[in-house]
Amino acid sequence: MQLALFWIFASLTLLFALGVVVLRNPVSCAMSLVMSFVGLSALFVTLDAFFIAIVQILVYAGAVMVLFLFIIMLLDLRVETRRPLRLGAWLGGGLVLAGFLTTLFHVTASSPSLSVVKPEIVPGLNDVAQVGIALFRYYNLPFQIIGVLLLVATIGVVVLSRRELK
Amino acid sequence: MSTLTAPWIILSAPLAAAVLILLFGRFSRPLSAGLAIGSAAIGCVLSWWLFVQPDPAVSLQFPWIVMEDLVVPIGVTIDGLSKVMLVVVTTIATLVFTYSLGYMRTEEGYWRYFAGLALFLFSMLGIVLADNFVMMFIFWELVGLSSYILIGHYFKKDSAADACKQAFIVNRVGDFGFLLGILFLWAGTGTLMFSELTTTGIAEFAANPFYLAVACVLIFCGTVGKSAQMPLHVWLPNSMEGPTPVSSLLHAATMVAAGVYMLARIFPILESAPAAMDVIAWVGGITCFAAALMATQQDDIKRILAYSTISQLGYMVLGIASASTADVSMFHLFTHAFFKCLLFLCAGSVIVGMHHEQNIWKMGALKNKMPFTFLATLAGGLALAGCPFFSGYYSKDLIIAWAVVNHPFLGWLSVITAGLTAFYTFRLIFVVFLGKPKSEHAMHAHESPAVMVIPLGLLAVAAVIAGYPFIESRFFHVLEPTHVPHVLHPVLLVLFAAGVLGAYLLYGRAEKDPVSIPFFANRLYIDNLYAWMVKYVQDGGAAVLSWADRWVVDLFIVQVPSKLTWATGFVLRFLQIGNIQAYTFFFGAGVVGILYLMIFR
Amino acid sequence: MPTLAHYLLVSGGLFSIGLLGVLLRRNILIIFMGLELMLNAANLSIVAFSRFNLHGGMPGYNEQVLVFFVITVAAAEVAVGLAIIVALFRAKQTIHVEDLDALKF
Amino acid sequence: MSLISPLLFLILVPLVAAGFIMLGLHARKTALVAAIANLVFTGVLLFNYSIATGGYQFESSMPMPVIAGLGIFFTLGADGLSLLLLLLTAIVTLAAVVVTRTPEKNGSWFYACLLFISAGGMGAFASIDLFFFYMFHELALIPTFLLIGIWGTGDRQAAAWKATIYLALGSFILLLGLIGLFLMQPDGMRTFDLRQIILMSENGYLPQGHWVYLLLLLGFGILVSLFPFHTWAPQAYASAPPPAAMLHAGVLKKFGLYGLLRIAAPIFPESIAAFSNLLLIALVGNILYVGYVTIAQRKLDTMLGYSSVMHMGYIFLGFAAMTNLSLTGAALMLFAHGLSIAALFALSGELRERTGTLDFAELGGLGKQMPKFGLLFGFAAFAAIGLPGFVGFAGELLIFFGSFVAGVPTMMSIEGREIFRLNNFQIATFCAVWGVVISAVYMLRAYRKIFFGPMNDRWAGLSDIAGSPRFAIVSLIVIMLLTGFLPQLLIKLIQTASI
Amino acid sequence: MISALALEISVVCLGIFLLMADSFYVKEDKRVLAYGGIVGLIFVFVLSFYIRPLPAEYTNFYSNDALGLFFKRFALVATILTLVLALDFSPVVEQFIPSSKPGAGLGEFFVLPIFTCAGLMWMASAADFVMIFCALELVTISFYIQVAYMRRSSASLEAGTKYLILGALSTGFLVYGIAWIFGIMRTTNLAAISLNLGLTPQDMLLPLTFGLALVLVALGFKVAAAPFQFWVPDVYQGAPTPVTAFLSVASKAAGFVVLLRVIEPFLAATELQVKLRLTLQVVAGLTLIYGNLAAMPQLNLKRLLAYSSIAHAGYLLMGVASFGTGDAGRAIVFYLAGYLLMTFLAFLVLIPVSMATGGDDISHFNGLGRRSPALALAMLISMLSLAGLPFTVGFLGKFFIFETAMQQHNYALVAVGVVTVACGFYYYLKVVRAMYWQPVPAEAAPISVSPVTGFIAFVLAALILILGIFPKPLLDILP
Repeated sequence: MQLALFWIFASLTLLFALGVVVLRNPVSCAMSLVMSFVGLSALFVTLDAFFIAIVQILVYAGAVMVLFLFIIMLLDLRVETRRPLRLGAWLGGGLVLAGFLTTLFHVTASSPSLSVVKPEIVPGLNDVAQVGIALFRYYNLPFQIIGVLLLVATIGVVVLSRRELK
Repeated sequence: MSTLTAPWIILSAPLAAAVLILLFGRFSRPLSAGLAIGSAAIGCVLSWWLFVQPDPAVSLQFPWIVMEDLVVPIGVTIDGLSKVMLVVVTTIATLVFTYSLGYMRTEEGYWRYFAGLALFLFSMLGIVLADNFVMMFIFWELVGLSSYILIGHYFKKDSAADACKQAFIVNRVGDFGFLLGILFLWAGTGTLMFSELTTTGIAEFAANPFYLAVACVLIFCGTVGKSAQMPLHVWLPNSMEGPTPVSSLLHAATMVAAGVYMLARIFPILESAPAAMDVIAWVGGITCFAAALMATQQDDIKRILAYSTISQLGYMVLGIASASTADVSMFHLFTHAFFKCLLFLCAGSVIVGMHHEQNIWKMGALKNKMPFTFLATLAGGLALAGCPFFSGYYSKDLIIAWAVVNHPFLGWLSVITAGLTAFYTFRLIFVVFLGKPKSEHAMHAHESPAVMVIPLGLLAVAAVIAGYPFIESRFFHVLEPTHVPHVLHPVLLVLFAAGVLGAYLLYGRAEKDPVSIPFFANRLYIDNLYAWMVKYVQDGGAAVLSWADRWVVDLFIVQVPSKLTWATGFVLRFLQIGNIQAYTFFFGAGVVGILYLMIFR
Repeated sequence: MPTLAHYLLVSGGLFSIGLLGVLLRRNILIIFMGLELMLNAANLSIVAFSRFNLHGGMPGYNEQVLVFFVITVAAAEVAVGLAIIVALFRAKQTIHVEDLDALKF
Repeated sequence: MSLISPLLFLILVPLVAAGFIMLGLHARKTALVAAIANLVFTGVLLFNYSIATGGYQFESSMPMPVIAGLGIFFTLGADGLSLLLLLLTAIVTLAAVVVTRTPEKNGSWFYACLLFISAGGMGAFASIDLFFFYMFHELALIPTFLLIGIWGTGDRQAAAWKATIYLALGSFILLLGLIGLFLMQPDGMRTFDLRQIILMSENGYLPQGHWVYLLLLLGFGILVSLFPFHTWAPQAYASAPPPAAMLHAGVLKKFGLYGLLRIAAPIFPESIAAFSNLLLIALVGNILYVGYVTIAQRKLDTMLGYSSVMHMGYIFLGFAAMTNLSLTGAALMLFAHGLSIAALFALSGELRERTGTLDFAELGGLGKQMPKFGLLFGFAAFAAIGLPGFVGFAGELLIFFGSFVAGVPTMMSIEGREIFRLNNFQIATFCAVWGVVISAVYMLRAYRKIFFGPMNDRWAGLSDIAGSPRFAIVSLIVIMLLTGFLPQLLIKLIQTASI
Repeated sequence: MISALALEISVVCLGIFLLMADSFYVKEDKRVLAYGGIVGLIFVFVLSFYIRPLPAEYTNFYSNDALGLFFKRFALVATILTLVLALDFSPVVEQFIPSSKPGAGLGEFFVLPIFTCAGLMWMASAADFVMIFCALELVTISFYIQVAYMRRSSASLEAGTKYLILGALSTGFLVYGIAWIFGIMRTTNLAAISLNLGLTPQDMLLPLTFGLALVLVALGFKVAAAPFQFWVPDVYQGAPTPVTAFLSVASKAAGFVVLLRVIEPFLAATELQVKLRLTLQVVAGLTLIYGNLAAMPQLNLKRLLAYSSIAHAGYLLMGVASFGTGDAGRAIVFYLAGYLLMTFLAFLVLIPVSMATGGDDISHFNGLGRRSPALALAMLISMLSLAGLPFTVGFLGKFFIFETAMQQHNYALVAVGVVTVACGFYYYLKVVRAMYWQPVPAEAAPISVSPVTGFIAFVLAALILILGIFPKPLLDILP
């Protein structure tokens, strides 16, 4: 059951991810990306990371994707005009990918410790609270840095996208 | 004045003169000449004084280089050999210097000339007095320098400029061997002092005669260069481009004899290297014969004498190799110095009288115009040709006798040469002084001034008497060889007569040369061979190497690597294609590469 | 039961697909989507590790905090990135990577 | 051991003078004052140096290390050999400054660059610490680059470019060699102090260091234009303004050989012996190959450039032979060659100034027009080809004698008889002695082509050499003559160094 | 005595304060902000000498060691210098941003480096992968903005886009790599990793290596190591010049600190050590070759400096490849310090010259030696130091690096280094040649610089020379 669900969600995620790469229309790509992220958050659920799953949906499907779509509309992007298929790029990309995946398989296959099933966890954990505690207690300092980062990003977005600066 | 200090004064006086002339000579012609002549005269007087003194027991030295077993002092040797040589050099120098007063009186470069002469005298005396090989080598090179300066006196003439350069370089070739020989001897014995080399030094080589022979042959190279032996004789005829007194002093009487003197100096060592002696004998014998052949067909009065000088030097070298004592050759050196110097000065007198015409075929009938010169030339010529009762007769026949005994082939060759000598000497005399005037100048020739004639007279006397036994015994201890073939002396006399007669028959009234043997006239083509070698082997080779330096060495060591590096950079730049996707691809390739290195290696 | 390796491979696959998008697509927006995929793939790995490496019976919440940070940073990056893309489009009327080759060699 | 060595002034005087010049002081006067001061000062030091005591004197060291972890101290000191080269530097600097004709553009920089080169030479020869020894030499690199590039003649840019990169590469290899030398010392004792390194070597603390030696040889070799790494030199010297060529060929180039004598000779005797054949081939290349290339030159400047390359071969021979005689001879040659090549470059510069060309084909017969020039050139030329009476002859002689007895005597047997056979050192000596002939050929040829023969009417108005350049060149010649008459003084001086 | 954390906090506060001031008070001359920033940063720099040890709960993330402190100061100095450059460069920026009135938009240009500085300081102290990630991203994102800042310059935008995409790509690898390391080691703390490394099961080493390799890729991107350096020339050329300088010095230096901190624990494990060394050697060699060789044909000085920055990354990586024993750490840090001086000096001269001549090609420097001798002298010193000539700090940097490399028997790298040093002479001297050999253009007038710039340039040049002769003061303060 678990395995079946895993495979369903995994293939959902991967297929839609592939859609992002192969689809021509940017809007389709964006939608496919959203679907992939939904699948991904389902995978998070199978891993008992409910908070992360929710955040994933909210942030990505809710915010980031809207942003993407908004920009696509703003820029009025149509279907990618057909440019000649570049064999070199595909070949090169394929080679890089093949190398990367080979290494990944090699690493995963040669480490038996990775082939473990999920251990049982203490039931009834409130993972939002746990994440919150970790975040605000233990990860206080990085959290502050992220805050500065967001400030900088805000400034940047303003500076870069306002029509006329005052 | 002691016998210790006198040599130093003799040696340093010309140096001082040279320096003073260099510094102040250009202000006054008499000053230049006076300094030079004065220094020579001082040397002459002191040399004669020294000659009659007993040999000093010790000699004064000061260290020039002293390091470990390389001990090179500047010191003097006073023994019979050097004393004779001192006398010869200083006396002739004084006479020639004086003669120069007249000869050079209208020439420019007066102070340069006298500075050169003084420098030469200093260097020559250095060779004579040297008590070790390096010191001798030093002065050996310095005479080369002064010879260069003096031959190049008329440096505006291309021929003189080439001649002086050639003389120096050819001498350096000889010195190449000389220096190596010195190195050999020093490496074998650890000393450079003649006194030690000729006594204890020889013993070191008992076990290794081959080594000694090589060393001696190399040393002999110095003689070959300096004394113009075959095959390095080519510079001497060309050196006639210099003023005639220079030819007389340097290239006839003294400097060229330095090679022989050097051989005499190390005679004991040579004696213990018979193989080397054979080489020396052959070089001397062949030189003496070949040079005489060449002399028969020359047209330039000085060149005839130059070849004659080479030939006579060949005799001396042969004499060193044949006789049981070096005094035999030294004796000939002694007489030759006088009569050859005389002949050159006569030639100079003729040349001055002829307004610097040197071709004998433009002269003729000068005996009436220049009677004194004629007589002097006759005296010198007879001495050279080996006429009995003239000095050359005694010394040359002695060498021939030794050569016939010890090296029969070379000996008889030298006998023939004696005939040739008579022939070419009288060819010169007949063409120049007898017959008819063959040019405008010859008709208006005039006798030279007294300052030139007086030295001629003194030398003429010396040329006649220098070989007489009473003089000889004062200076030398020569031995007659035993078992001399009885026919030798008659044959020599016959050959002398035949030579003179042949010359008279052929040239007594000749208007132009009745004989033409291009092979001799062109000096056996040896000069051409050298010219060819210099042009094609040396210069051609050098040009090839120069080309190679640019296009092979520089190309492969510098240009190719640097251009290759640059080109690699240029090509690498094209990876920087500006396209993001290319960059991401390189990025990805880099990731795969690093993963490969980290995971699979 | 899916093992850790399963999750890791799926994550790796997702990462690779994202990388493929970056390598092959010429639209900068879509390249950016590929980059988002890569970051999320990393998140999947982290979460998987957190679930499989228990700390006293609990999943590693430290890991989940990292995921949280990554999501935040990714969002910020998207914001800035999209702002740059917009500026670019305004300046050059294109968001194709081929058209960005004024700086080269 | 004091805090401040008098040697420091030798380095500082030119530097400070260069600084003042750049700040606007009268360039020529300042440079002259600095050069004279340095010469006088060197003379005083030489006078105060005690030959009897020997070794390093006037030592000084900053009490604190410059770089603590690497045992680098700013240590100055001079023994006889260093003093000889310091003297050379001072003499050639003064001569170079004197013969300088202030260029029209940026004349003051010209003097500043010259003084920088001089300071570099001074610093290198006065340093005991190898690190500073190296650093000071490099001080001259850029001034040379600028001098050739800005004020040179002919294909100056290419020449400057090539020489600078080449020299930079060479010095970098040298630096690696020095680092190697540092690292081969036992951990904890590592230092750049030459005295201590030699001490360690004598006491057997240093392992065999073939690689270090080869790096040093290559690095120094490039700096000294060892065959086949010589091609930078002729071009650079031909293009350089004469004072720059004088300083570089006369002083700076000596740095490499000085370094080999100083560092390699006492520390790597085994390595030198092990690689002697390699070095012998290279140096015979310098003497014979470059010698013949010199013969083929058609212009005085390139000819002098090549000849200076060729003469390095003799010094290398002295070094390779590693006998006391040959090493001393090599040191003597450093001094001699520095003076003679400086005089020749000065003269060639003066000639170019007058005629505008150094092409043999165009020149000729100048001896009549410029007798004094011709005389001085003759002196310099004969000094360069090792005529007795000049100090170069003594140097060559010592090298020949030293190298002839170097190595192991070898014998060969022919038909059962043991016969003497030349070893490689002796063969190299043969070649070197032949080189004496070669150098006579090209030098006399040049002399003949420039000064002898009929004169081209073009040159009728040329003025003879006079004034300060004449004084400078005469002084160089007089020094060569004096030391040539009394080489024993220099030999004693050199013997105080432990080479 | 203040807490170490207060340094970054005060920098952030300074940034916020200036941002506020920009919005509310400073309307006319925005350059006041830059001066304010400089003064504030100098104040923080002074503060950095009065810090006390940290409470224990922070040490998991924040390492208050000498290395960190040194690089905090390094970042502060670099930022101050960047602001000086930015002041000089502000007319150009004004020209290239769409603004309603003069000076608009400059405020952020002066403020953003201050936030970057905070990020750099955090990076310098980062002792935990999470911290590394956060600080690194702060720096990276702020650089995206700064690089693309001149919105009307298509070069700037192009550079920004390239940096954005490749930077995000490297972030992806960083996160993915951290995920693996985190997963295997169960901690992100470097000290803890160092402790636990010995206890890792054998079969987990390979996944760990996998993660480490990916982290190295990301850090390699940051320090411009081949083959992840392709962004460098384009981005450096297109970015506003002060940002280029900032990027090439501060960002690179921070990258190296992080690199050192990351590899240090892993070098302790013998099995990883060999692979890590090999990888670093290969990367260093490639970087050296690419940076130096590709620089040779360059004609644009800014681009040349970009390649040179890659080249210097190569030398630094050579030091990193020799890291572990001996003084490699000191060598790297010394090199970086010298690199800061000489690079900023070069940019300090480049900006006024390119503004006066209208371009930043090497040929724009023709005759500078006669036109503005002082500027030319400063550039000369900078170029010679970059080339590694003695009596400059650049020489000592190279000296130390090669010394350590030889000590570690990295002979192949040393051999490559010899070639590349020679190449370096070639391209740096091209600038010298232009300044001194080439004639002055006809209409050239002397180039004027502001007193501040002149003073700073003088100080930098003097420091290059003084530290090149007597490096002790710098060596003493090295960690």
